[in-house]
Amino acid sequence: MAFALDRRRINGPEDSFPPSFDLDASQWKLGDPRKDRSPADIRSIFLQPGLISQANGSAYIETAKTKIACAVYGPRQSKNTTYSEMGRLNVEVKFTPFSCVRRRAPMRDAEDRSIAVAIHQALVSSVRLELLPKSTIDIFITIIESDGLEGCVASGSVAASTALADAGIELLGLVTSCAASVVGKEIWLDPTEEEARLAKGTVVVACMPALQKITSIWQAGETKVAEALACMDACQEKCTEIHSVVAQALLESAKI
Amino acid sequence: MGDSAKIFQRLHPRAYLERFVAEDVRPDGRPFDAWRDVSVNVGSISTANGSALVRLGETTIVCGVKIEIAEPELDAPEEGFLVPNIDLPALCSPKFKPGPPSDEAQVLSDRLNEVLASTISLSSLVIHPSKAVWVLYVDATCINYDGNVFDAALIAMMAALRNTTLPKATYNVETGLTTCSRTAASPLQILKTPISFSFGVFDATLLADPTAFEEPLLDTTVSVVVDENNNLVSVVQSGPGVDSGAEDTLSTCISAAKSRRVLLGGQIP
Amino acid sequence: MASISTSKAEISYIRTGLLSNPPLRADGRGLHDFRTISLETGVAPLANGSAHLNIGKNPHDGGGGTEVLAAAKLEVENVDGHGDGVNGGRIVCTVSCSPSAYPHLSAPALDDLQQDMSTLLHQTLAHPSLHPPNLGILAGKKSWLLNLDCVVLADAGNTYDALFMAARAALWDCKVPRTRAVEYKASSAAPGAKVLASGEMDVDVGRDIEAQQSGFDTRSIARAVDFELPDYWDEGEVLGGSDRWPVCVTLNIAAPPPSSSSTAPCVHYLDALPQEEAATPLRLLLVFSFPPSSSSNLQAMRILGSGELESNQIRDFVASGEQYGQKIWNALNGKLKEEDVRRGQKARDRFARR
Amino acid sequence: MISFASFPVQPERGSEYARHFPGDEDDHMDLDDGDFEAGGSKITWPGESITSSQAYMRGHGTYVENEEVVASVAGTIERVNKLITVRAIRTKYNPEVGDLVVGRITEVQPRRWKVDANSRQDAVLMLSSVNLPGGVQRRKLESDELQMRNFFEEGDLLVAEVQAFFADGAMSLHTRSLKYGKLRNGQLVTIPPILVRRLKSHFITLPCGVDLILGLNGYIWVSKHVKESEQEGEEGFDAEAVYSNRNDFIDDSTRIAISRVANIIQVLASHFVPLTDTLLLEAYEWTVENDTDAKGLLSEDVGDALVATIAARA
Repeated sequence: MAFALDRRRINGPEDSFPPSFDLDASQWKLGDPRKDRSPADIRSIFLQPGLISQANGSAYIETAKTKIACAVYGPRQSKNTTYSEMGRLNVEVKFTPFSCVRRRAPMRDAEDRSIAVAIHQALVSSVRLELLPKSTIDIFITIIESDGLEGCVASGSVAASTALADAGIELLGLVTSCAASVVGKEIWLDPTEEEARLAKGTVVVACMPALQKITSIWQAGETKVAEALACMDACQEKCTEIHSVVAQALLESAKI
Repeated sequence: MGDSAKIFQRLHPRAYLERFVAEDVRPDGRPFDAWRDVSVNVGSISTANGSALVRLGETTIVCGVKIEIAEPELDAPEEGFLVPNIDLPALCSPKFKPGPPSDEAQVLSDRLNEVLASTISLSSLVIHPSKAVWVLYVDATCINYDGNVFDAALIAMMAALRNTTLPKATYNVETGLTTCSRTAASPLQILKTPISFSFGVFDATLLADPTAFEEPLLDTTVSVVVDENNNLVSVVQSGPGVDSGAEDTLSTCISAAKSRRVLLGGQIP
Repeated sequence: MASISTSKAEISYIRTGLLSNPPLRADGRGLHDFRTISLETGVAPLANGSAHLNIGKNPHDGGGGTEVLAAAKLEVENVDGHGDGVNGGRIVCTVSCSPSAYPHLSAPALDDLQQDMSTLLHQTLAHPSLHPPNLGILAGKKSWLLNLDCVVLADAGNTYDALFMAARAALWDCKVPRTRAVEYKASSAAPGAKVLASGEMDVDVGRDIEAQQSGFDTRSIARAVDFELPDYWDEGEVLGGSDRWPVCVTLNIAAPPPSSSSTAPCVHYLDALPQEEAATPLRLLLVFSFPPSSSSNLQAMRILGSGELESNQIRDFVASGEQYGQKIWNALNGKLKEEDVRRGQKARDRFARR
Repeated sequence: MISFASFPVQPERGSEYARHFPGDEDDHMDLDDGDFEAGGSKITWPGESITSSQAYMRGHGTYVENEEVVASVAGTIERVNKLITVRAIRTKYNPEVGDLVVGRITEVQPRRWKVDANSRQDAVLMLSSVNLPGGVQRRKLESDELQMRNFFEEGDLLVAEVQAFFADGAMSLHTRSLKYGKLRNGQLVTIPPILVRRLKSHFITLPCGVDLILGLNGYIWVSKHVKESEQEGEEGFDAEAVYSNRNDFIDDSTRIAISRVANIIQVLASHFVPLTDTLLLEAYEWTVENDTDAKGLLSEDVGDALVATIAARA
C-alpha cells in the first residue's frame, strides 16, 4: 500500500503488503444453517456510557468483535460557518489502523465518510437542533475493531445516541440501529463481516423505538422488495430490545 | 466536587493546585509520590496480530500491532522494520482537532520510536535476505487523555509486541511471493521490556505521574525509562531541577523509578 | 441537492402548494410528472461507452436543467502478484461535480458532496449481484477494470435520478474489446521467445515478467501467457448484464406541519426543482432493476435529509416507487434502443457517403 | 409521467460547415450613417474595430486603440448622434440610481444587510434606510441593531430602490416606501436583466389577480394580488405585517395563475423578448384563449406559438 511520505508520522517502507495465507479450508456453503447463532439472534451488547472524562458525553460499545468508542463535544461555537438558525451536527469517524483484517492507512479515506454520513442521517432528526442556533455538536467516533461495515454503522449509531444522552443534549428520543442481511431464503440479524459478504443484500435500519419512527434505512445489494420490507420490520422490532439495553445502561451510569 | 470548586478550578488552576500542594495532597487525593494504578490486558483485538489495552488511572490507550511484508532497504538487506506511531484523536480530549497528528502526537511518536528501537532485533524479522522482511506497524490510539500518555503508551506498545506472533513465512523465489502458514506461528523475540516513569515539578515539589489537569502547570518534566534488569534506557529532563540541596531531582526520580519498576515488573504479561 | 438559499416565505408557499388538494407545483407539473429528459449515447469517442443526459432543459434556448455526462473506460489490470486486479474484473464508479454546478458551495463541501454521490453509485453498481460476466481476460493473470466516471455539469434538482440514468445509458452503450489468449513456448536453446499463436514474430516479453528475472537467465521463461486484441477496428462485444443496470427513483416527501392534524397524509412527488428540494428536505431514494426473467430487485434504498417516517408509510412509498421505477425503466430502454438505431444509421451514412 | 427527447442535432461537422470569414476586408468596417438608421442593428464581437475615434465618441462596451473605437463586448452597436455604445447580450445588471430591484439577503452584518441583486457586487441595505416598526419617522434605536433578523434574515426576498452608490461601485438600497419591503405569497423568476426595459411603473397587476414586480436586475416576483385598501396604509403601518414570513391564504385559481404567468415569462425570456406590461397582458390573454395550462407552456411547440402571436401583434 504505497502512501505519500508523511513527515508527521514515523514512516515504514515505501509499500508493504499484507501476508497472504495458504487456503482456508473451512468454507460455509449456501443453505447451511447459520454458525453458532440462530438467524434472529443479535450479538450481546456491552454498553458503557461516560468512559471519557473530558468529553461532555461519551459511550463505549462492544458487540463481540465490533468495538467502538464515541465522544460528544458541544454544543459549542461553530467556527467559520455562516449564520445558521439551526444547530449543526458534525459526525467524524476514524478507523484505528489495526481495526480491520487489512491494515488501514491513518489518512482519512472514503469509507470513514460513508459511515459518518450513515450515522449522521440516523441521528440528525432525533436531536432538537432548533434550540441551538449558531452552535455545533461534534460527535467523534473511533472504531477500535471492526467486524463488517453494517455492524459499525449500527453499533456506531447506538453509541453516538447514548453519548448524546450522556452529554445531556435534548433529544426527541434515543436512536437504536440494527442490521440484517438476506442469506439464501433466511434473514440473519446483526451479520458479521463474513456473513454479510455471503449475503445477497443487507439492510441497516435506525429508528426511535419510543416514537416508532424510522430515521434511516441503508440498503445495499440485491433483495426483493418483500425481503427488504421483512428485514425492515425484523430490525425495527430488535431495535426496541436494544432500546431497553441503552436505557438501562444510561440509568446505571446516572446512579454512580 | 461542588460546583463552586469546579468553577474555581477552571478559573485559577494554578492557585487551585497550590492550595492542594500546601496540604501535601493532590486534587485526586494521591500523595506526591503515589502512582495511579495500572491495568493491562492483551490479545483482545482479533484483527491485530498483537494488541493491548492499558489503563493508567483514567488515561486509556489501545495499541495494536499489524504485520506486513516488504522488500528491505537496499543498504540494510538483513533488517526488518519497526514502525511505532501514536494517534491522539479528537475523541480523547477537547484540545485535539480532527486531522493530521498534532504536535504533541508527533513528539510522543518520536520519543517512543527512540525507546523502542532497542527493544527488538530487526535482524530477527528477516524472511528472505534482500527480498522479503517483516514490517511491524505498532499503532497506539489514545481513548481517554488524562495525562502521562507517554508512560501508558510505552506500556501498551511493549505489551502488544510481547503479545504478537509471527506466522511461519516461506519466500518463493520464482514467483517472488511469500506465503504464510495459518497454523505455525512463533512469538517475537523481545530483547528487553523498558517501562517509563514520568515526574513533574510544580513549585519545587516533585509530583509522580501527573494528570491532565496538573500537566500544563508543571515547570519541569522528567521521564526515566528503566528495563527489567533495572538498567537505565533513557532519561529525559526538560526544565530546571529543584535545588532543595539534599539530593538532585534527577537522582531522586531515578531511584523512585527503579523501586517502582521492581513492583510493576510482574504486571506486564 | 445542496440547498440553495431560499426564504421562509417561498418555502411555505411551495409546501402549502404541495399539500393542498389538488396539489399544485410551482411550474404547474403534476406530483409524479418528470420534466423532459434529453439523452444521447456515444458522445465520448475515446470511451468504451458514454452518455449525455439532461433533465428539464429549456426547449427554446437549450439552457438550464440538470446536466450529467457519464463515460465507461476499460483498463487492463494484473491479477497476479501485487496488482489489485480481481479475477473476473471489477468496476469503480466516481462522480465529480463541476464547481460551476454548485457556485455557492465551498471546496471542502463540494468534495464531500461528490464523495457522497460516488459512494452511493459505487456501492450500488459495483455490487457483486450486478457484476457483468465478460470483464475477465485471463483467469489469474489479467482482468478488465471498468472506470465509470460521471460529471455533474449543472444541478437543477433530481441529480441522483439523472446520475443513475446516465450511468445505465453509458453501461448499455459500453463495448468490451475482444481478446485472445497468446501462449509463448520458449524453446530452451533459443534466447528470444517464439509466439505460438500467431506465426513467427519476435515478441517483446511482457515488461512485468522481465522485471522479475535478470535479463540473461532465459531458461526460466517456460510458459508466459498474455493476450492481444485480434482486430483493432472492431469495437468488441456489448458489456454483459445490460438488462440489470438499475434506475433510481427519488421520492421527495412533503410532511404536513406537525401542528396540523397528523392524519393528513405525507405527500410524495418526483423530479423536484432546487427550490422544492430546499422546501422539503426529506427524500427516499429507491434504486430498482427490472431483470426480464424475474420480478423487480431493490438494489439500494436510502433515506436522505432530516425527518422520520413510519414503517407503513415506507411500505406505501416503496410500492409506488416500484411502479414509477418500472415506467422510468421502460421509457429509458425505449430511448436507448432508439439511440442505437440512430447511431447505427449515422455510422452507415458515414460509410455510405465516403 | 416521463418522456425522453433527444438533443438538438448539431450541424454535421465536415464539408458544409465552412466558416465564412469576412475575407480581407480592411481591418475596420467603414460605418456610414446609413448603417444604423436601417434598423438592422449591427452585431459585433470583442476586438472588432468599429470606427475611427476622431469622428465618434466612445460609450459603454467599447475602448479606444490607436485612434480606433474597438468593441469590448459582444452585442448590438447603438449610435446616438456622435456617441457609440455596444450593448452586450448577456451581462450582469448595470445599476443606476432610482432603479427598482428585487434582491435576496445573503448576509446580516452590524447595522446593515448584504443583498444579492444579480449585479457585480452584493448590494448593501443600511439599517437606517429601512422602515422601522412604529411609524416611518422613528429614529433608529440601539435595540434595532440587536434584532436585525426580526426585520430581514438570510434568504429573504425584498424589493427596494437603488438610492446611491458607494465609492467601490456597490449599490446602496433603501425600502423607505410602503411599496417596498419583504416579498411573500409568490415565486421568483430570473431572466437576463437586459430584457427588462425601464417602465413607468414596475408594479404590474394582471386581471387574473396576479401581481408582478419587474426588477431591473432580472429578478421578477410573481405573487398574489394585494388590494389597494389592504396595502399597509400610512397610519396602519405595523411591523407584524411588513416583516412577517407567513403567506396569506392563496386560493387554487390564483396559485394556478401565478405558475402560468411565471411560465409565460420563462418562455418569453428564452426567446429574448423584452418584457413590457402590455406584452404580458396579451400573452396572458392568449393562454386563456387557447386554455393552455401552465404545464403546457413548458413544451416547445406551445411556447413557440405564443411567441409567434405576440411578435406578430407587437
